[in-house]
This record gives sequence, structure tokens and C-alpha cells, in this order.
Amino acid sequence: MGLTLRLRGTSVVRGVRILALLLALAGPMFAAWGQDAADAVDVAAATEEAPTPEAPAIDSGDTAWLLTSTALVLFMTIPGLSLFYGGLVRSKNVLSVLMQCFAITALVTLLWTIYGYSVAFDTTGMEDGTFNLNSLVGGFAHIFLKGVTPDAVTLTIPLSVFVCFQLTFAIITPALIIGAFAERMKFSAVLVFTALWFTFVYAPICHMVWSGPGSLMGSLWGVLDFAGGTVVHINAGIAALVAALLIGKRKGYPTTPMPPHNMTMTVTGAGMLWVGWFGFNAGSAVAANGSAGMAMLVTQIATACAALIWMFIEWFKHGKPSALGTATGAVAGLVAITPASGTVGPMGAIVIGLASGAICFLGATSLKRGLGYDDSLDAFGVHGIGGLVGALLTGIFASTSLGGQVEIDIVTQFIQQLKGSVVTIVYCGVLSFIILKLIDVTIGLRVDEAQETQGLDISLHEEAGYNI
Amino acid sequence: MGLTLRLRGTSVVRGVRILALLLALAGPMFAAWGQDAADAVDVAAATEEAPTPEAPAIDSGDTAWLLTSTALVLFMTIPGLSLFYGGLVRSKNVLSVLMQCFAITALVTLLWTIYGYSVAFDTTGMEDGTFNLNSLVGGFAHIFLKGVTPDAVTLTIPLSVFVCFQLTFAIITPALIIGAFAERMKFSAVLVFTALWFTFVYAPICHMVWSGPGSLMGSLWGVLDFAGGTVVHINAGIAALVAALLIGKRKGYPTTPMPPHNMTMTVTGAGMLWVGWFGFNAGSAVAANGSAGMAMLVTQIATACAALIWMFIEWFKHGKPSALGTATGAVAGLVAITPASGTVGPMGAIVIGLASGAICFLGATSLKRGLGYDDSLDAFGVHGIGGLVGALLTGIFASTSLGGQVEIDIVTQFIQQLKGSVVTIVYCGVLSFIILKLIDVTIGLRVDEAQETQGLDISLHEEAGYNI
Amino acid sequence: MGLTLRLRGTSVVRGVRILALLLALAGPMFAAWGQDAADAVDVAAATEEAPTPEAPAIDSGDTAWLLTSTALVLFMTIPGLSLFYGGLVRSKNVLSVLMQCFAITALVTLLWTIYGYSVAFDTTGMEDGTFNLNSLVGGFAHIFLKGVTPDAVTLTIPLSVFVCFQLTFAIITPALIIGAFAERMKFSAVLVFTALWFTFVYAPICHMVWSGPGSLMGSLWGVLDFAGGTVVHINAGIAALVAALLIGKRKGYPTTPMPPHNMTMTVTGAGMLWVGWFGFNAGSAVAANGSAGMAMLVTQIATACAALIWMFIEWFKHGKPSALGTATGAVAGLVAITPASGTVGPMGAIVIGLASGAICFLGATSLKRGLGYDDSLDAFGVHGIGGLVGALLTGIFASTSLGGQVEIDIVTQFIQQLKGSVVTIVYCGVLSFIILKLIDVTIGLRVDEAQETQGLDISLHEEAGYNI
Amino acid sequence: MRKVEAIIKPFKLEDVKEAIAAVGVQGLTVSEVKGFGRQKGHKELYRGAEYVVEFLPKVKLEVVLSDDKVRSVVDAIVKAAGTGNIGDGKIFISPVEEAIRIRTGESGDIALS
Amino acid sequence: MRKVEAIIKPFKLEDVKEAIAAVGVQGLTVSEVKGFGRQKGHKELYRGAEYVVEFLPKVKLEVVLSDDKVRSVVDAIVKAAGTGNIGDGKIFISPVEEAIRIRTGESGDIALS
Amino acid sequence: MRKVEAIIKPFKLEDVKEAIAAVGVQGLTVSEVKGFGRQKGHKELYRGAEYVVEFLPKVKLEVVLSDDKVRSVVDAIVKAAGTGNIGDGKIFISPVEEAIRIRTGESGDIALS
Ligand SMILES: Nc1ncnc2c1ncn2[C@@H]1O[C@H](COP(=O)(O)OP(=O)(O)O)[C@@H](O)[C@H]1O
Ligand SMILES: Nc1ncnc2c1ncn2[C@@H]1O[C@H](COP(=O)(O)OP(=O)(O)O)[C@@H](O)[C@H]1O
Ligand SMILES: Nc1ncnc2c1ncn2[C@@H]1O[C@H](COP(=O)(O)OP(=O)(O)O)[C@@H](O)[C@H]1O
Repeated sequence: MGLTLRLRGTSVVRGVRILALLLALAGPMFAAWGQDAADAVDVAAATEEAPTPEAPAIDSGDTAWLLTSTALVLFMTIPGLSLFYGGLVRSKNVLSVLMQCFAITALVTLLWTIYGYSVAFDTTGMEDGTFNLNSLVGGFAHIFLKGVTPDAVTLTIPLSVFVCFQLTFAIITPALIIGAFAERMKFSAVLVFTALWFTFVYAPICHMVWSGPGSLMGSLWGVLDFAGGTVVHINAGIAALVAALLIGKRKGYPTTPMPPHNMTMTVTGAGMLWVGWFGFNAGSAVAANGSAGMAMLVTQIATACAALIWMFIEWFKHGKPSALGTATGAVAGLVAITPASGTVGPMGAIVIGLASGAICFLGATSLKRGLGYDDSLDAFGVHGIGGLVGALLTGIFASTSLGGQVEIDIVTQFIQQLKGSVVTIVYCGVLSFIILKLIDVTIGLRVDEAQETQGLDISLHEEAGYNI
Repeated sequence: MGLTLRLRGTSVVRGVRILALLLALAGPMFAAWGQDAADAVDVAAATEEAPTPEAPAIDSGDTAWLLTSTALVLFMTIPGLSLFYGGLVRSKNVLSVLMQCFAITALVTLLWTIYGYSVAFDTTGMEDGTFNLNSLVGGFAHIFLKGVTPDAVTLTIPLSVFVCFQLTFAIITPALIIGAFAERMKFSAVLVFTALWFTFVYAPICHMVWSGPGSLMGSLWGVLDFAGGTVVHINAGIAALVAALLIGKRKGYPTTPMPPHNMTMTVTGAGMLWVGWFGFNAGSAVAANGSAGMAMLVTQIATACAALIWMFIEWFKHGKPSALGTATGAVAGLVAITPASGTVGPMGAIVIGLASGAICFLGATSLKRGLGYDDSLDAFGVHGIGGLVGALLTGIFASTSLGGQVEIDIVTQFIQQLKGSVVTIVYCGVLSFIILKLIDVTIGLRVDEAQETQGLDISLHEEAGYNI
Repeated sequence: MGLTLRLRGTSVVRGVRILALLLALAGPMFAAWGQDAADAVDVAAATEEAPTPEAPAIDSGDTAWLLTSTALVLFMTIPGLSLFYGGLVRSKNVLSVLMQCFAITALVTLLWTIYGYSVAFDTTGMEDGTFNLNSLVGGFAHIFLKGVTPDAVTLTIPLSVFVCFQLTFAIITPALIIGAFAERMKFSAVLVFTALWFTFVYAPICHMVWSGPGSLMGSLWGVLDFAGGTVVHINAGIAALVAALLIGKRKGYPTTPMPPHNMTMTVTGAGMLWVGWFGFNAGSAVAANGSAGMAMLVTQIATACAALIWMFIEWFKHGKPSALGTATGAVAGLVAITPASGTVGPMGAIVIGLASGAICFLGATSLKRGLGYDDSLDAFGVHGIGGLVGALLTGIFASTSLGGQVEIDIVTQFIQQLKGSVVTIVYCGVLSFIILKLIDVTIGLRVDEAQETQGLDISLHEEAGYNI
Repeated sequence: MRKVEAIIKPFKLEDVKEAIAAVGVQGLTVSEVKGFGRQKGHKELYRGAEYVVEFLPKVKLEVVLSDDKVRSVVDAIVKAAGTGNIGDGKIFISPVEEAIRIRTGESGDIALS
Repeated sequence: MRKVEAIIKPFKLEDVKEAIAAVGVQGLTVSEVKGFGRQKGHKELYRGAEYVVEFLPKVKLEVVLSDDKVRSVVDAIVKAAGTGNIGDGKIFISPVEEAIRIRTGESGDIALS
Repeated sequence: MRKVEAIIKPFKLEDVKEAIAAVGVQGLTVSEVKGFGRQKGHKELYRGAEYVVEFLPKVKLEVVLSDDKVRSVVDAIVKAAGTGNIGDGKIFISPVEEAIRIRTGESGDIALS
């Protein structure tokens, strides 16, 4: 009883501390609220000078597709990814995974609204061909979504749709990382990590790649990343690796087998990821046109090839093809085709699919076992490695000479892709390390052994996944 | 054996009685069939004088988005809501919940086709600024979907799409109510209740709010209800409360704990509801434009805020944040932003989200325990209360002075919102009571104690949810 | 130990043999690769002479809807159908079903890319009004998706979208068949069957119905098949019947009850199928217009009627309405309305729904029990019979005189529908038989008794569905 | 020392547990079982085909206790688990020679307290 | 009075139940268990890593009966449950002192009939 | 012949199984049970309402063995299953009269080897 109370007391204290930390983070932003409210009348006017100078007209078809794509990408995280990951853990931890995906969705949405969108996409101070601070990170011109009014337009769609679409990318990226530290990280640590990593890693990298003229990687270096190979997958994968190394192995790993507790969830989630990815990749055309169609087509092809190759490798190596292997292969293919989806042709897709399936197989098996870290659900093995394979092969197969859609010199482009990847790896690696260390020494990263044994569902959330 | 036969006999008799009741209800409508078939040739002509006088052109983008939205809103009920609710009951009743959602979907579709659409949306006899009978309810000009031809157009979309889109709202509303009487209502009673409630409550309220110029609440009073705070959520919530009070508590409630039997289903369903709600709210713009985009954006923001606030309240109050709490908070936010989604801005969304999360938390906990009714899955606590919070706050945050999109006087509008809500509460409350009482004295509302103990799956449907 | 090794050895050998077979099949196609790569530069040029001579403009709204529809139809297979089927088998076989759906998705995608699309839709050599070889099957002009570039257009959408949309139909058709031989077919046999059946049955039938002017059934005979009653459902249903007869009953059937192991999966899957079918049917309008809207509307109506009628028949016959029955009824309605969805009106939809629900009920119960075959998940009973009901009734209710949209002579059209169905039944029946026999005598169709007893999950895939 | 095993209806578990605790027994072990007896199973439907599920869900309680408590525990179970309907279940009593508490290694009646 | 416990292969449950019923025993209780014995488990795959599942699913039957029926029940089980393969299972016989029918309070052999 | 029954914490199963195997016992049967004892259950949350789950997941091991092995098996279990914390579980020893191997029909100690 006393014990319970004390524990609870501690949790409350923790809870308060977490909130404080989150608020401290968001604090300065709140200052802007009053001002923003005051400015509300100018908002309509402000829109005129927004990201789209010539205020082009909305195309309802493009808008329809982007609205749909937004729904599809959110669907990838909840319920898609949460089912895929949730099925892979032991039943005592299933809710912790679902909860993390859900809470990350909510938290990132709030942060995106307050300042995230601005930090990622504000173009104030950017100039085509010029490197300056704003090539790396956006300003605060759009905090609290200032300027995002019903009439604001970007490209051929309402700005509100663009903001929402991009938000779903910002949600799924930290959600992918949880695969690395599943079954042992504190929930409070997950929230703080998400907030900090989103702020200091995701938003800047996103800005560097996608914010337009003057951005470091996308514009100055010409890195091709159609739908997020660098921004989403390499980024999440590297953070996952760092997290897996820092937090350490699960108790019992690798001697105790920890088979997936519910493979039907995992295969269901994989299917949802596949379907949702159509929004991710084809939506990245930001239009309902031939580019979107091609992106969908090559996504389908690469995914199929990766699933098949993983399945056959398992079949040859172990004598049996497994559902988990096939589903994992599909995800590897989806990851790898992501940066390439707007620029390669069907044949490039086949090669990227086969390559990523085979290489990620090694990543999730030999490499992991060889190096001995516990990347529980292979967030690095699939997203990190698959993202890298995709980013690099994009530099090759985007070339019109290989059925792609861009007139590039393969060698030059390959080097640019490599440069983009390395910068992302280094930046994300270092920052992720600092953030995780910081959390570790303050509130602590990992639950205690008793909690880990009991399972996070009961110990952190006082709920059981199943009472069947 | 004898017992079995007798029971079965009874069931057959019941079955027949139910069908008879349903037919009796639909009976008069069938008379129109012949006539309608005869009129079939005139249909094309009839369309000219249909709801859209100047026969504007179809916009393919708007149509694409509304087709998608229709799919999304159906997705909210099956499988979304059915998973959300199904996971919350005990495993012996899971199929009864899934079955009710499924059967309601089918039944309402048929009734909508026969007369529902007409009663809800027929504008015959309506005049802008004039109150008459048709301000309250539609006529029978469109029974059997007369006039709904491939060429008929409304706004910028085919009339068929509008009919289908609105149907999905008519489906989910009664499906929400089942949360109140889950685990103890007869299946036959659920069907009859659905048929009567849809006819005498949903269709008129829908007409009063959304049928256009001359409608009582929407047009004459100027109640703002973009996507159904009044029509769907207050309406369902009040019916749920009345049903919970009338049918009584589940055996063992509240002394026996009745924890959710499968939280993974519930969290999955919550994710699907969130995604599907994009169709619900952004689809209510009936176009793929800035209004739809803004609706999606504020939906996302309010939902996130409500989920977070519920999570943190639990964390402070109980020492642990739960997945069910977070998911329920999200639904509360979705509910509350619904009426507001077309008129408020991001800041309004934040406030509505926080308010609804906090107030629904009280509704589903203190209020329910205080008053002692057994609203099993918190249909009233979340939809009734969340709907009310949303309806009222819409009257405030829709104002351009608070970042909204409408030039309103806040006090006036707030009173209008209150008026609309009160009328809905009273009308729905009284009618729901009458309908339920009527069913109780005829075929009976509740299963007997043995059936409740055995579980509805076996006793009513002769099926088991799981044989794992 | 020795036993294990031997078994495994055998599996490896099998694996190699399968791949060899698959490659042998695909082999000749690979020859084209080099040539295709060489031609890559001409592709842009080639597009000009592609299936759409006057190169009409893309409509972004139509494109948006088709992109969405593609996602919806893929969603029908993974996770929709795989959940629907997966829940119906015993828990020891659940993964085998999910795995088969997933692997079929991947395999058909690859084959479609290599030659399938070309064999199904290449119009080289076709002439309106003329019967020749190309009325039956397409040529190889589009192998490796030659000509499918970002700029290629068909109707009002990018060709890439059309290719992808049609691919999802080619995926779900063989996936439907697995219901007949679930719980006992070798995985290797499933793959080889899929490859051969897709090549020699699906692609030609698809070509005969949908490839345009000069095609045997669609163009020369005027068979109405809007969304695949013949191509998808009769086709899959007949193959299923042949497979059920050839492979024999499951061990223990029908004496041992084999109840669904997880009805929540099945009902969830049914809901997903319903939602996804909107893409299937309304997407088949290949535009976001009134035809699409009407297709969605009648799909909804017929499905509801079929679900209700099945439910009431069970209620009368057995005293209880079951969730599985209601869900199965819905699927029967979806199947039957498929060929009719672009041509019938609401009243036709009601009749088709009621008829298919009632007749498929007989198919899945009396007929199956009477004839004694073990169509495990009623692939024939629902898809074969429902498809036939739909194909024939389309010939009646498409008539404008019955509220439909086509000026037809009912008798003539009915005979045409019958002709189309009979040809499909005979062609598919004979070919399916040959393919299955061939597999049986080479690698064998069926697992051995020990494997069947142990369950396919462990014996073929070395995985367990659940470790809860 | 005796073991009292009771097969009861699942929804009676809570009541029985409380009745046993009330007579001063500290521990018990519960498992989910399926019972076959006079009480007949229910029918289930599978796509229009009916079949009978013969095994009914039951709960098995196992309590090991000192001989002097057997009578009162059995009485408590009979009272708490009875509904008067067929299928209420059975109690079986059998000898146990020794009990050991793992935590401490204590054995005999003391291990049960 | 004796308790006959049998650990058998799951798919033999139906046969064994019928064999037992055939020799005139009215009731039995069944539970799902996992067995570890000579029969070796199967391998499972987890993303390319193989591990062995050592515990195999088995079914445990418990029948309490009067002493005179023990022989025939044991014979019935052996016949019905045997496949001749390793892992067919075991039968254990142990003493039971008393049986009580909860519904009626009857005890002794009469509680079993 | 004796039956040794042990109720242990689930995560100790692997260790205990190995300890038992180490002292030369070939077979055992395991079931999932729920325990009620001194160790208190955990709280759960249900939409802001707290309730206590009193039954804790435990694993029950049953091993039937010849009398001479009882001591060493009990010792092995105590050693392997102990954590020193409340809730470690109990061991019960009871008499078994006969064991039969279904596959061969062998009975007595030989059926256990
Ligand atoms: N001889 C027996 N051995 C073991 N378990 C038994 C025996 N007889 C009955 N049971 C168990 O007791 C339960 C109730 O028995 P049943 O005959 O249905 O009703 P009642 O206890 O009222 O006579 C059965 O479901 C079964 O689990
Ligand atoms: N000594 C034992 N005590 C309890 N259960 C046992 C014992 N030996 C075997 N079992 C049970 O019997 C099952 C079958 O035993 P096993 O040695 O695999 O084959 P067989 O019965 O053919 O010798 C085991 O899986 C286990 O559940
Ligand atoms: N008298 C008993 N009869 C049967 N099982 C018991 C008995 N006492 C305890 N158990 C089982 O042993 C488990 C552990 O007992 P508990 O009192 O919690 O801790 P400890 O063994 O450390 O004293 C319980 O959960 C229960 O399953």
C-alpha cells in the first residue's frame, strides 16, 4: 500500500516534471500568442505575402488527392505502424507501443501547430543559390500557423492542406524510431525525446531538404528526395540505431526468444502501411498528375520485389518462407523507393526493390547479430539501411538513361545523394545522441528491471492489452 | 433439448415479429414503388427541377473528394467504431457489438433509400425566411431516391454522391448510441430502435439543420453546425443517456470490474475514427477547397489537444497515463471540433480540443459515477458532452475576432448555438424516451439474466468471438 | 534432428524448384529487358502512339479519384480480404492465409509489370467489329511496362494510374480463390498456381472483357461488366470450385466442426471489403462523375439488402441471426452488384442485393452440403454464385425501363450476359483444372497429413499466429 | 494436508474467492478449463450450418490447506458457487503430502499460511 | 475414488472424449497445457533468426471416477489417444478422497454419476 | 511415485525447466494459471476509474516422478524459481499411484523415463 502510494507519488512528480519540460520547451512560443491574436485581422492580408507570391489558383483535383493523401499518411501511423510494431512485441508491452504511436501523433501535432511548421517551412530569409542560416532552419514567421488561412494557397492546393500533409510526415518519423527502444523505454522519456528530436532534428533536416529555393540539401546541393528517404527514413533509422545502442538490450535478449505476440496484427499493419504509402509517395507529387501516378506505380513494383526477394532468401536459407519476413521485405521496399518514387521508372523500381529487400535482410539479421545491439523491431535495419539504399540508388536510376525521369549525370548525382545522406547521418546521429544522453541523466531513459519484467502496459499505463 | 427448441421457437417468433414491425414501418412507402417505376422515364426530366435549380456543372475534384469522404465516413463505422466499441466490452459480447454496427449500416441504408433521404433532404415546400412544416421535416418527393440519376447535380457534385455521403452520417449516428446499452440490449430491440429513431429523430433533426433555406435551425436560427455536432453527436449522446437510464445497469455494474477485453482493437478503432473523421469534417465542405483543408487542419489540432489533455489529467490524477484515456480524449476532441470545423481557426481548435478533453473526462468519470447510470462505453459522456461543448464553443471561436472565419456577434451566436442544442436535446430526449418505452412494452428492451451472463454472442447470435 | 534436417532439405529443394518454375515462366520475358532499356529513350516518343491516340488532357479530379480507388482496391486485399479469410480458418492456419494474400499481391505485381499488363491490355492488332487472336489476348507491346511514362495518358487519367488500378484487380482475383483450398494447400503450389492462373486465365479473360474495341466479350458481344462480375468473381469462383474438388476435403471435414478462430478479424475484414469496394466499383467509372457516384450508391444499397436478407433468412431458419451470416451476405451483395454497378438504378440494386443474398445463402449452405465438396471459406458459394447472379441480373436491370442507364433489349442482353458467363465458366474451368492437375503431378498440391494436423503456420512458415 | 479442487461456473469466481478468503485461506490458484458433463453445450452457427459446442467454459480452483480447514472451505464453495442449475460444478478432495514456500523454503502447514 | 489425468495430443481430444463417454463416464474437465518431453518442439523463424519452441501444445483431461471404472477408462484413453508416435502422452492415476456436486451437495460416487 | 506441482512466476519458467532437466527428469507439463495470495495485484485504469486486478499470472508445472527423485527436483525448483520476493510461489507434493505411457502402454516408473 505504502509502496503503491510512493510509486504513484513518484509518477505524479514525474508527470509534472515532464509537462514542465514540455512547456519550458514550448514556453517562448506562447509569448507569440497574444501578438498572433492581435495580428489575426492582418492574417488575410498576410497571406498575400505568404510562400506563394503569385497566389495561383487552387486545383480541386490536386486538392482532393492531397486531402486523401493526408488521410492515408495519418493512417500509416495510426493504426498502420502501431499495429505493425504492436504485433511484434510481447503481449505485456503491446499497449505501450500503441500508446506511444498515439501520443506521438498528438504531441507532434501540437508542436507543429505552435512552431514546427514554421521552423520546417518558413522561407523568410532564404534566397536561391545563397547559403545562409535559413538554408538550415526556418524562422518563426508562421508560429501558431500564422498565415494559414482558408484562402492561402501553395502550389495548386490550399496552404492548410499542405500544412496538414507535411504534418503527417512529421508524425510518422519519430513514431518509426520507437521500434528501436520498444519494450523498455519510459513513456515520459519517449515524450520528451519526441519533442526534442522533432524540434532539433526533424524540423531542420526537413527544412534543408524540402523548404525550397535556398535550402541546403534540396536546393543548393540538388539532393533528390522525392518523398522522404533522407528526411524520414535515414533520419529515423539513425536515431533508432543511436537509441538502441544507448538504451541497451532488453532483459534476456538475445538468449530468450521474444517472438511476436500477434503476427496477425503485424501483417495487418504491414498491409496498411503499404496502402498508406500510396499517399506518402504519390501524395508527394503535391498534385494528381502523371508524376503522382508514376510514383504510385513504382512504389507498388519496388515493394513487391522487396517482399519477394526477402521471402525467397528466407526460403533458401532456412527452408521456410515466413510471413514476417515477407511483410518486412515489403516495408524495406517501401522505404527504399520513397526517395526515388518521383524520379525512377519501372525498371529502376525493380532493382531498388530487389536491392533493398536483400540488403535490409542482412541488416535485420547478420548485421544486427554481428554488432550485438538490440534494435528490437529493426527500425534501423529496415528504415536506416533501406533509406540509405534508396537514397543512393535514386542517384543512379533517376537518370533518363536508365528509364528515370531526370537528366542527370549519374556519378555527380550519386555523390550528391551520398553527401546528403552522410550529412543527415552525422547531424542526426550527433543530435540524437545528445538528446538521449540529456534525457538519461535527467529523467532517465529506461524503466527499472521490475517494470520491464512485468511489462510496460501494467507498469506504465495500468492497463492490460487483452482480457480474452 | 425441449428447452432449446422452445427457446429457438421463441426466437423465430421474435424474428418474424421484428420483420413485421419493420415492414409495417416501411409498408406505406412500398406503395410508392409502382408509381416510382412508372415515373422512371420522367426521372431524367425530374432532375431538372431537383434541389439544384441552375443545374451547375460537376467539378471532378470536388466529386473525387466527396467520393473519398464517403468511403472514409463509412470506414468510421465499419470497421472503425465497431472496433473501438468492440474492444471495450467483455469478450463474450464482442460480436454483438460488431453485429449491431454492421446491421445498423445495412438497415439504415435500406431505410435511407426508401424514404430517409427524402424525409431528411427533400426541400419541397421550403421557403427562405419562412417557418412551416417543411422547416422541420422533408416530404416524400424523393422516396426510393426518385430523381437521383447519374446526371442529377447538387452544388458541384453529382447528387448520387451527396446522397451517399449523407447516408454515411445517418449510419454512424445510431451506431454511436449502442455504446450506451452495450452488453444487454436485445438484438431485435436494437434493430427496431434504430429504424424508429432514424425515422423520427435523426431525419427531422438533420432536416432542421442541414436541408437549406427555410430549415428551422440551420437557416432560420442560423445555428452553425458544419459537420454534425448537433445532428450527429448531441443527438446520439442524448439518445444514449436516455437509453442507459431506461435499460438499467449491466448485471454486476459497478461492483464487478468490466475491463475492456481487447484494448488493441479499441486503440486501432480510435485510429481509424481519427482518420475517417477527415472525411466527416473536411468532406462536409462538399468541395476540395480551402474550407475543406482548414476543416482537416483544425480537426487534427483539436483532436491532438484533447488526447493530450485527457492523458495528462489521468497522469496527474492517477499517476499513470492510459491508452484508453488518450484514445478517448482523441474521440472527445473529434466530436467537439465537428460543428466548428468549417468556421474556427487553429487557435480556436486548440481551445476546443483542450476544453472538450477536460470536460468529457469529467463526463465519463465523475458525472457518470456521481449520477450512477451505466453508459457502458460512454456514448453520452463523450458524444453528448463533447457535442455540446463543441456546439457552444463554435458560437465563440467561429468569430473572425478570435481567428475564425465568420463575422458574428459572439453573444448572439452563442445564444443561437445554445438554442439549437437545447431544442435538439429536448426533442431527441423526449422522442428517444417514447420510442424506447414503446419497444420495452412490446418486444422488450433487455435480454434475460441468463443470456446476459452467458454473453450476447452465444445467446443471441450463436457464435463465439474467439476460438484461439 | 535428422528428420528435421531432411525435411528442411526437402523444403530448400522445393524452394529452388518453385523459383525455377517461376523463372522459367518469366524467362522469355527477360529477353526483352535489354531491348527495353535500349528503347528507353524512345519511350517518351512511344507514348504518342500509345492506347490513347488523340492524347487527351489529364483531368486532375478524375486522376485523384483513380489514385484513391487504387489504394482502396489494394486495401481490399491487404488487409481486407486477408482479415476476412484469416479469421475464418483455425488459429493454426491463420498466418498461412495472410501470407498467401501478401505473397500473391507481390507476385502478381511483378508479373503484371513484366508482361501481365501487356497481355491484358495491349490493343495491338485489335479492330473494332473484327474477331481475331487479339480479341482474346493482348500482345507483348507493353512488356516491362514499355510506354508507361509520366506523360502517357489514357481516357482522362495518366496511363500509370490506369496500370496501377487494373493491377489491384489482378491481385485480388487469385487472392479470392485461396478461400477454396485454405488450410491444406502447399505454399509453393499456391505461388505456382497464382502465376499460371494469372497468366493463362485472368489476363485473357480480362482482355476479352475490358480491353476495348475488338475484344471478344466486351466489344463484340456487348457483355456488360462494369467492374468485374465476370472477370473477377465468376472467374475466381469457378477456379475455386475446381480447386476445392481437386484438392479434396480438409481432414475431419465435415464431421469435426471448424469454427472461425477469430470472428472479430472476419467482421473487420468484411467492413474493409465493403469500404474498399467503393474504389472497386465507383473507381471503375475511371472518372469522378455521376457514373462513379451512382456506382457507389447502388453498391451501398445492394450490399445492405444482401446483408439484411441473409441475416433474416438465418434468423428464420435457425432462430438466430449471426454476424458471420450478415457479413457474408454483405460480401455476396458486393459481388453481385459489381458487374451492374455502372448501369443499374437504386431499385435494380435492391433486387440484385436481395437475390444475391438469398441465392448465395443457398450456395454456401445447401448446395455445398448437398454436393459435398469442401469450399472452405465459400469462395465459390459467394463469388462464383454471386458473380453469376450479378452478371445475369445486370442484363435485366441495366435497362432504362427498369431504372437502369442503358437502352437495351432485356432478352437480348440477358442472353449476352449468359453467353459471357458460360464462356468464362468453361474457359476458366478447363484451364484451372489443367493448371491444378499439372501442379499436382509435379510439385504436389497438398501438404501431408502431419503438416495439416500441425497447421500450416508452423509446418510451412515456422511461425505461430499468436503468442498471447 | 489436502487439496480441494473445485470446477465452477466462471462468473462465480469472484464470489467463491471471497467466500474462501472469508474462512481464512490466504492463497489459491485458478485456471481456465473446459467442462463436459450433464450440462449441455450451446449451438453455434457457421454460415447456415449448425454445430454443437460440447465443452463449456469453467474455472478450476485449487486450494491446498491444512486438514482442519477442509470442511469449512468446501461448505463455503458449495454456498458461493451454487445457482441450483445443472452445471454448477464439482469439488474434489485429495491428499497432499507436503507443501513448500519457494521464497523461504518453509514447508508444512506454515508454507500455506 | 481415483483421478485419471491424461496428457494427450490436442487433435485427439474429440476421440478420447467419445471413448470415455462410451465406457459410461459422464463428466470430465479439459485444459490446455504445454508439454515438454521426448517429443521435440519445432523451429520458428523471426526475421531470419531461428529459435526452437520447446513446449508443445497438449491437452490435459481430468476425470474423477469410482475405482471400478479406472481400468476401462485408462484402456479407452490408451486406445483412442495413441498414434504410435512419440509425444502421444501420459496417463497418471492418483487417489481422490471425496467428490461433491455443488448443485446438490451430494458427495461420494453419487456426485460423479 | 509422486507428483510435484509448482506454482511459479512466469518469467522463471525457462530457468526452472532447465534446472529440472539438469537433475535428470525428462518430462513435465506446464499450464498458465492465475494466482491469488499474499502478493497483491496491480491497479488498472478504466477511463479514469481505478480497479485492482487481484489475480496474478502464474505458471503451474506438474512433474510426475519416482519417489527417489522428489528431493532433488524440489531443491532444483526452489533454487531456480526463487527471487526472494513475495509471490515466488509454492510447491505441492502428492501421491500418484500409477503412470502409463500412451504410446507403448508401459506403466510404472518406466513410463516416466
Ligand atoms: N467425473 C468428473 N471428473 C472431472 N470433472 C468432472 C466430472 N464430472 C463433471 N466434471 C466437471 O464438472 C462440470 C459440471 O458438471 P455437470 O455434470 O455439467 O453438472 P453438475 O455438476 O451440476 O452435475 C463439468 O463441466 C466438468 O468440468
Ligand atoms: N514426468 C512427467 N510429468 C508430467 N508430465 C509429463 C511427464 N513426462 C511427460 N509428460 C507429458 O507428456 C507429454 C508427452 O511426453 P513425451 O515424452 O513427449 O512422449 P511420450 O509420451 O510418447 O513418451 C509431454 O509433452 C508432457 O506434457
Ligand atoms: N493454499 C494455496 N493453495 C493453492 N495455491 C496457492 C496457495 N497459496 C498460494 N498459492 C499460489 O501460490 C502463489 C504465490 O503465493 P503468495 O502468497 O502470493 O506468495 P508466496 O508464495 O511468496 O508466499 C499464489 O499466487 C497462488 O497461485
